[in-house]
Amino acid sequence: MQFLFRHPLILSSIKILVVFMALSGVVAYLVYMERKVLAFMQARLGPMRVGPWGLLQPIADGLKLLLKEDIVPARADKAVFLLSPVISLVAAFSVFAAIPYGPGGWTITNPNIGILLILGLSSLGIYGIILGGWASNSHYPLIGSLRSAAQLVSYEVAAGIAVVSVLLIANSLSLVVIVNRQQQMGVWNVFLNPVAFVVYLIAGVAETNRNPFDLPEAESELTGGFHTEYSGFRFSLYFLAEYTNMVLISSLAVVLFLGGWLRPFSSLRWLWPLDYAPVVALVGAGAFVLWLGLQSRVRGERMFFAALAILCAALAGVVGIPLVLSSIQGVFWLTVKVLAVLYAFIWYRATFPRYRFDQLMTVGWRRLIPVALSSLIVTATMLIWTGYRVVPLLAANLLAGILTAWMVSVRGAGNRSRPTREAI
Amino acid sequence: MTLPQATFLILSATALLSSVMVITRRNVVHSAIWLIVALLSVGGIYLVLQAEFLFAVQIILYVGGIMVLFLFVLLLVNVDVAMRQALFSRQWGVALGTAILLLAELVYGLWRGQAQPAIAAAPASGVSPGNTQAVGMALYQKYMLPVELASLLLLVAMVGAVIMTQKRFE
Amino acid sequence: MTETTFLDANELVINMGPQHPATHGVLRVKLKLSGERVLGSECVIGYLHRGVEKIAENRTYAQFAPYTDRMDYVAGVTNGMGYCEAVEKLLGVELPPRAQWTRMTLAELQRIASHLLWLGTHALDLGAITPLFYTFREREEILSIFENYCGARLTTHAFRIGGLQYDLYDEFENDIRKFCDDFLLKIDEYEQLLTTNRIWMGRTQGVGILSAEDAIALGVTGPVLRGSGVRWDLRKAQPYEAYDKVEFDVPIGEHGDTYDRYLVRIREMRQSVRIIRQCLERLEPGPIFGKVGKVIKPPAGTEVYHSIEGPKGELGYYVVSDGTVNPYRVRIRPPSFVNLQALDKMIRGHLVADVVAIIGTIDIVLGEVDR
Amino acid sequence: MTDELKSPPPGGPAEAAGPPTAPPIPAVTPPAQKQNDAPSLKPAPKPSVKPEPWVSPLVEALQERFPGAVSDCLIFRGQPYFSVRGEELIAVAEFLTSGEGGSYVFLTDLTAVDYPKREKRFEIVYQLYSFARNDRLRMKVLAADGEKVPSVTGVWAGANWLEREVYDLFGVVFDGHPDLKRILLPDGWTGHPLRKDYDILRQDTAWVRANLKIESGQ
Repeated sequence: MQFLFRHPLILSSIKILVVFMALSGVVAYLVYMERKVLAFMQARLGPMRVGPWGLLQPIADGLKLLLKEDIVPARADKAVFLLSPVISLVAAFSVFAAIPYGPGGWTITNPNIGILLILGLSSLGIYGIILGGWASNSHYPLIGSLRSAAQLVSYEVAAGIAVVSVLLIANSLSLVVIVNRQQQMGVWNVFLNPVAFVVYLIAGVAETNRNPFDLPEAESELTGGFHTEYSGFRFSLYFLAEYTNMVLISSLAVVLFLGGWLRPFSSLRWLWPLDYAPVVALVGAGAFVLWLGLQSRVRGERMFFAALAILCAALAGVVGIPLVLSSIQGVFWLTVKVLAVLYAFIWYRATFPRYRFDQLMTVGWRRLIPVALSSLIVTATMLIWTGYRVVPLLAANLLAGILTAWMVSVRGAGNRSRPTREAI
Repeated sequence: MTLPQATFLILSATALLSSVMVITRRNVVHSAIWLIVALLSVGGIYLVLQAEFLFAVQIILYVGGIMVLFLFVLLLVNVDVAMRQALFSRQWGVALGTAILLLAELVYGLWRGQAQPAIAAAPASGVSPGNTQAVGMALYQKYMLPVELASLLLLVAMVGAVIMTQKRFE
Repeated sequence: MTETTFLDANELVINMGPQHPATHGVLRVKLKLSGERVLGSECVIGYLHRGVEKIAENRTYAQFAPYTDRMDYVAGVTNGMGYCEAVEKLLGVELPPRAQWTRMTLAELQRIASHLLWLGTHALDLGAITPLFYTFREREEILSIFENYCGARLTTHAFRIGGLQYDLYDEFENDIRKFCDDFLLKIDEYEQLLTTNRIWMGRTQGVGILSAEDAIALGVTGPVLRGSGVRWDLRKAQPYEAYDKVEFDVPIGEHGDTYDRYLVRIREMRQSVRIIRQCLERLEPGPIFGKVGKVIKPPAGTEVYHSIEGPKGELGYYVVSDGTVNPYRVRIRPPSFVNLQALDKMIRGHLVADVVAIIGTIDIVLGEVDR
Repeated sequence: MTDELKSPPPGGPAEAAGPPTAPPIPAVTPPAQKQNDAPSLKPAPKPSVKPEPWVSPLVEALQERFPGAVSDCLIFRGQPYFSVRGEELIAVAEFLTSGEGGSYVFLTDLTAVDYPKREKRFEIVYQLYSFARNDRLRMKVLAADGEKVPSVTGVWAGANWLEREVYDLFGVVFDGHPDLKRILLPDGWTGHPLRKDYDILRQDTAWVRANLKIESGQ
């Protein structure tokens, strides 16, 4: 028995299974979260019918998608058409093998080329989109997949350059080392190089085809974009892949820039009460759920919420055990940060209109890449010149970033013709 | 047979098979897909050889970058016309000769290689600094000049390509 | 787009619509493209043609009034108002002031509702999903006021030839005052989301420029004409009802692009609130029906053209009488139909994605284009 | 005009004056307005029931320039209209758009009325508007069935679709129209529904059967 658990294949398999299940759940409820957050921002309630407060909506949605007819267009390239969503999903999920969820054993694997592996694997997901759009043998999906390909390739450059400046600071490709380095420095990378963080975040939104960069699936122009012809189960695979990618981009942003699993101010010992945040959060969640239950007039709902509250309380009790608390610490903070970044993604969707394609390319090539490059050069220069010191790095980066951003925006502003006319 | 050996055999078989598929498919997009598979299996072989940096570069550059652009262009051109064209051109005799020549060269190399001592084992990886750093050192210190020259060449090609498309659109 | 390459820069024709999320109904636009750039276009309309003008000849004057609601089905009140006024003019009937002020109040509310629908869908076309829900929230309140007044929300048939069918309900003035007070704040909310949003400006500024000369030549009216810089509003130029007794401004644009038309409509909503408040001030008890006989029979051989400033532009009715109870001919001059003509002029040279923005900015309702 | 767009608080001065809770705008000069409101309650002067002859400098100018072309100059409810001979239509239209003729540069509407019993059964009606004079004018052209009417698209570009609509629904052919084809009805349709002899329940059954695969579109 002991041997079985020690064997790397067995242990990895168990970890993979756990991550896969957890991720599926997270993604399902991410959709719920998106719908709820959007709804609250838009003066409505969002899903309310399936389960109390629509909490069972993701399950209902999943069932519905599974039960729907899986249509393959008559003149589609059947094999490619069936394969494409799987490519997207596999690429999206496999990347999570290299994400460190916490210190110590909280990773499936920790390759020393971690970030390269992640960039490589996640770039495979584009094939699902390109081939799916092509195999549908239809105009709108094809345009959608072409746009998607062009967009992804363009923004990967900016994201890659932004990541490189983090690698310079960490002096390693391994994600675990990158996080540890942030602990050593005492600050998160976002405070060393905020410019790279902003560039990475924008490029990340673009890579996941989210507002305001959701051109590949812009429904007012291309109906559904690359997945127009997909339905049922295969559509749900694309859907899952997109949201998994969102989680991935957020997780990477957190690991690279926001200190990964680190507690805020992890270098300050006297802030130890923050270590009990998981317990507080669970108790708070339980109290909120209880309050919701008390508000409800439906008996079933009250019981459901009561059960949820009890569950929260029990979990809080378990987490309160010192040993559990210390081991759960990293995962908790990572989750909180990832959720915060995901919230930003949803927020953008509620706020921004959509870019036009040429504007999207302008933003990618003429704004983001110069800014990212300047940040990279400045970071490298400062590392050689002043070494690993926070204030010079931050100041130089901010200065260079603002300067470059100003230059590129001034340069790009004149290309719009908008003559003022004599009024009649 | 050890695990690495088995993996190697599977990967190389996949690479060979998909390479054949690349040149025999009528549909260019299918060819491209098989090419991606071939590149991936070659990447896998790198990984077996513990050259994980090379593996990552293979995936990011060839599979994730170049092949995407490749497909992008393929989707823009008229696939239907390509499918109706003859698959092989008439110079197949020359091609056959070249292939035989290459095969002979390979066999000769292998035969000669038997006598030589085995290739030195790849540097052990897994722990930092690993071979990524070694590659970096080699590229930017030992082979600095060739790398810079090559990048200059690529830059020239890129500028040329941009200028050519600009003229086209006038 | 499959058949050619961008590099070839060949012309190709694609169809936008008639079933397309951005055409706001069953509009079909044949686009001639070079790459993604529009070389020319042709609108194919008529999918919703019901022959409203033919129906008019087979109904009595009063019977036809409800049909007008179904043309521009998001602005039923103004449609009906235009028709009633045209027939009243034919008969030579004068309205009592209470009827006039009520009509103006409801018509301006309808203008706001129509502009709100436009704003929401236009923003949605450009990818901003949130304004839609905000605008529908306020539109809902207007529709509730309509419902309370006449029992219907969209196809209101609110007015009758010669006046009003119903007097106002008790809370009418309070409802509207409250709506006006809230609404001004809500407009600020929409503007916060869009007006200075860089993406919004990028998508609309310099897009779909229509010069004032072109606009006049093509017969364009309403906010599209004003967006091109022509300060012309029928409520000012040829006042009907009692628009000459209220104060309001006519906002205009200076560039004639999509952004200016957006600003014009936003400002028009504020002006409408201003008009509504003045109307409520003047609303006094009194008769609500003018002197109209039971049977409407305008004198034979007479004809009249009357137009009002509908939310989308000049909505005209040309009514010819032959002395019978049925109109001999009712010609409806639909603003959407004429404005849509300018689409080709506006989209030439733009990208396909701009077509979506420009169709939205013309603010067409296919029920009115096709009638 | 441009200040409208630039003024910081968008909207009129009255709105900008205070928060929305401020008292509503006072009515505009109430005493004077009251008088205007009042007469409508009294019995209005008996409205005229017949169009009257229209006398104006414009009519005189038209008759002087185009002798015999302009006829039936009438006015009803303050709306003047006149008929013009088809041959002189373009010349008259060009004159009307010029500054001398009142610069009726805006073609509001173009439609037709069918009088099947008359010799020239179609009355093509042009609703014109002049920004300079803030005035409307109605011009009519009479046309028999099959007679061609010159297209005014060269004078008012907006006439394009309007003429197509008249062609579609009345079957009046416009000479010189750039793209005269049906606009509201399907291309293959036979008949012109707004003619008086086209019954309201009639339809092109052959077309409906061939294209919609149903027996009747009613």
